[in-house]
Amino acid sequence: MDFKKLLWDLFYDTGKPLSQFYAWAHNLWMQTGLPGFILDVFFQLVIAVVIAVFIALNAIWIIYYERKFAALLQIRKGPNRVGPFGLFQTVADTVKMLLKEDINPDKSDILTFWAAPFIIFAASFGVFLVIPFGNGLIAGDVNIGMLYVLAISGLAVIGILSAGFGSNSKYSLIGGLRSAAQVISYEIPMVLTVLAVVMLAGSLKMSDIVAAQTGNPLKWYFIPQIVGLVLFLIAGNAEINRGPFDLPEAESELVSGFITEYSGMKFAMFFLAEYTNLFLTSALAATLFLGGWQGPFLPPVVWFMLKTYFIVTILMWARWTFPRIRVDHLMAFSWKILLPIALLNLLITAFLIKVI
Amino acid sequence: MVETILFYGFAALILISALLMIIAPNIYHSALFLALCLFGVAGIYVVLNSYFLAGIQVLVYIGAVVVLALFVINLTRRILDVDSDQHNEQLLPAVIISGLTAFLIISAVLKTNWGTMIAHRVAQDNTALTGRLLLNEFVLPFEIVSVLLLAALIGAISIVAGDKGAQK
Amino acid sequence: MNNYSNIPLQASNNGADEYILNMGPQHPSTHGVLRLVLKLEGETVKDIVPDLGYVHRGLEKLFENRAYGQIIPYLDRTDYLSAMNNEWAYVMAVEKLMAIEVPQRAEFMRVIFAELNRIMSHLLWYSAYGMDVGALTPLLYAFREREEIIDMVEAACGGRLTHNYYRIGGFRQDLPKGFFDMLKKFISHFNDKVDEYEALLINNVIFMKRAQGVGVLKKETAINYGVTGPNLRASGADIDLRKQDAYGVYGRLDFKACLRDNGDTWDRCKARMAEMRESLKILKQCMDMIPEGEVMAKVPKIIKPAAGEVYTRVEGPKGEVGVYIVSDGTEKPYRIKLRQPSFSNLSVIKEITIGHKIADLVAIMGSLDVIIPEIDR
Amino acid sequence: MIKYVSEIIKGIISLMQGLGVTLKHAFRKPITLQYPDVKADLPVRVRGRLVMPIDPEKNDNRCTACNLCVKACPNLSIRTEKVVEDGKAKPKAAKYNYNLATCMFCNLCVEACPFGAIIMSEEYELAVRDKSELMIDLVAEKYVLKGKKEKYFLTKYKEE
Repeated sequence: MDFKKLLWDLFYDTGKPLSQFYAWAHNLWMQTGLPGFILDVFFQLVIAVVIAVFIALNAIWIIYYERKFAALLQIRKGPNRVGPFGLFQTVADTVKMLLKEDINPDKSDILTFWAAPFIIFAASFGVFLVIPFGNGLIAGDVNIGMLYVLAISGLAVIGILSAGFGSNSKYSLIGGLRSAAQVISYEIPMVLTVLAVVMLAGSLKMSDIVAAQTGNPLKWYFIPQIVGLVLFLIAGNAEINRGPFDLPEAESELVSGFITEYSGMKFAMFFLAEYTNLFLTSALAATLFLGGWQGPFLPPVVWFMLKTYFIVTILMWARWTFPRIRVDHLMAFSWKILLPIALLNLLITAFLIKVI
Repeated sequence: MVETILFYGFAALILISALLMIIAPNIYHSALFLALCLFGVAGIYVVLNSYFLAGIQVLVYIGAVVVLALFVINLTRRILDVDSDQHNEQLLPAVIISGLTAFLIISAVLKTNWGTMIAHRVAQDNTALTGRLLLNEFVLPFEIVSVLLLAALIGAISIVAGDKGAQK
Repeated sequence: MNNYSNIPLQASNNGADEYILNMGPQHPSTHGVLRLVLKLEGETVKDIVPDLGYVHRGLEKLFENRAYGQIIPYLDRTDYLSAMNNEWAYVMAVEKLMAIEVPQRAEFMRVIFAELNRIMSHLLWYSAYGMDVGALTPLLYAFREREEIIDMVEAACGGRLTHNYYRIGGFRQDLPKGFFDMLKKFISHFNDKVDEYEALLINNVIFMKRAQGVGVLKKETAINYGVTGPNLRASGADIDLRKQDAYGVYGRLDFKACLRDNGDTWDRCKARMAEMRESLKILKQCMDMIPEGEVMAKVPKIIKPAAGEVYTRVEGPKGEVGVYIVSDGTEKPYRIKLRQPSFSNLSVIKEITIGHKIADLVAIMGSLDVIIPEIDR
Repeated sequence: MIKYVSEIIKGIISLMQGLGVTLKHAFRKPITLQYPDVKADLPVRVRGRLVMPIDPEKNDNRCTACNLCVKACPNLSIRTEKVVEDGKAKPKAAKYNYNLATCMFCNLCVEACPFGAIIMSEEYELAVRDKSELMIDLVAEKYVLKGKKEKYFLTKYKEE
């Protein structure tokens, strides 16, 4: 066994050695005579743990990154006290958050109040299943990849509504309702833009969508679908409730919207979910429009991360520049501007596919 | 083996959450349990290798229908007040209707030849097949349903708009 | 079970749509401790009652136990964003009462500091307003320029917010060395910065959509409620005390009152942006025209105005700052009444917010530029 | 239709302008001071807390406990105790109690002092853990001014 070859494979063709390893383990397991699914469950557990660790570390990094980036735009320095360049600032914040008292408001609906952060977190956690991080580095390459993403990420609405309902606070209630309305109405243009890409790729499967774009940057979908990319970024940004679409937690109007009453651990989960969603939206945009993990020279994982963080940066740039949109304009924007453009985009794409 | 375990697991989830949905004193909790129940149904679809259907189930039923229900509950919080009764007063019609429904379902269950049905389980993903069927064989029902939905949509809008006009 | 007993607001019991929301006293966008009790239907404001008095310190009563000279530092603490304008109004009143002639250099210095304060106040309004409408970055940009002004003012008087610089009869000290260099540097680049502010927030399409046609304050309503300052001028009333009263040396300076027509939120913002530019023009002229000489008139050590009463007013950044003094001939005033603009400006809120959304309420509140310690005093 | 499209385009242009402003600032230097490490260079007139510096010529403070500052203070933050030492014409302050808690840094006492005995120092980090520490006896403190403020003090505030 050539060690150098293995290393190369691990970086550039990650799926192959991993499946080889799985086959080897499976063989070994089968010799013991125990049922095979126990091994599968074990592997899935390992994958889940890996994803959970990745989410935590990534969220810590992305929060730090956002603070630094905001500081860059705002001609200040950002966190620079805890650790080198303030790198451990978020870690310290997290520790503080976890040690804080967990407050349940009086007359809150305990079941929904507790369930909400977990539903929201579970929704963003679930989407990670189908994100292709690299060549073959995808937890579950299901056939309905994109549909799965849309379906699971839509579950977060329930969490948001429950948070608004369970808190027994008017601010939370308004925030929750706003958010639900927002997520539902921006899902439509988002689905339509995704549909255009799916039509180009001819598959819902993530790996197929990536493969269809090939390693040639000129064939990536952001060229035929530049309008789609912009629409996806806008709608995606609205889906994850970040500025300028951060109405559900509009600080100056609703204090913090549906997270007003949350503290400590549960607040941390909301926070974690928010930044995970930011990463997810960017990762999806990178996968759908920027060729996913494909790219010359560098390992696929690196390419994927670079593209994702490029999109993350753009979203952050918008967040730290624009004022908040008003709630009725938000709806009007979705239905009157985004939806027609998305439909037009879809129509033109379909037409071009048939003609060319 | 695995399928069997998963099937019974999901079936138990569906039944328990359905039961909880009915007996939960809080209507919001009922809606949440409904979501859980529908999620279990989606799980059953996954066990049957019908991923597309499962995705649509989650997207439409949980992502839209249950959310709509939650939305309505949130907007009319007064039905959650302590003094408002969560139980239906129309006991007799309820018993008759649910009895009839139960009879229908049970008879359907008993009459179905389950042995042959299992053989029909789709071997793999059927997204493309569903699409092709919808736009070829079943294009007429599909279009009729869409027209129906459109009519409902326009009707809803006109009702709301009419209300506003009356207020002015 | 009604916690709003002192507030004449109640949700009607026969509809599930209306409810009462208690905005404040601790709320991010009430700019201090102001409590607004809102009657809402959905997100639409049906009725609104401001509840004042959370930072009431009884300043006017306090003044009755202070010598005339000791009152000045307290005035810094009403509208702390433009302390010099308040000081000026008061100092002018006492000077009028005692018929003190202020040296020319001091008059020009007064204009310079009043205008610097005006820019300072508008800059803080801009940054806080950015926060209100959800843009967080304008804060940092505006504070950069505000910091420059504060540094200038600090060099002159030693205080950053509570200046206590004006004295009855002139100034405590002359300008420090190098003050005009700082001022020149500031004037040279500030206009570009205002362009940046406008590009970043005021002319942004999202903001324009939120601000245009929202919270329209009609000219008549504004006058009836005693609204003054940029809020009034945005409604089209050509009232600028710097023009009308031409107090100090404003009569010798060339500037124009920044009028707008519609009186909506956006116009109020634009009026303030234009006012910053006008203030810059005034500063430029003052820098060229300021003579050398004394900064303090001959004033008796113990200030003892003759019995009588006087009312003076200046155009503060938020509107008319008036001081009414009744003197009984002793060392301490008999009564001082402060007329400060934020109170009247806030009182109009009910007229212009009903029927708008909560988000608009925040935008309108911000555009009125009220400051709570000034309301409560 | 044309209005619809032109509005969208106008909107996009205005958004781009905003993005341009922030992008431009991304390449500007931070304006912040790293406060506890780097401290701002304060102007000489800055009003920190009240101190009674030792005059190097007299090797003592200049206070005569004339109580003019006490009268000038709007908040009654100053209290003095007078003592007349044997063989000296001028009285001296035995105690000069300065209440930092009620002081509002208005500088009126400094202006009232005919001898220039008190001055507002550059200190602005005045937080203490115990309330009692806010009562300061300036005579007992033996304060020595340094730097810019010293010159300012010795020339009786005729700076520069």
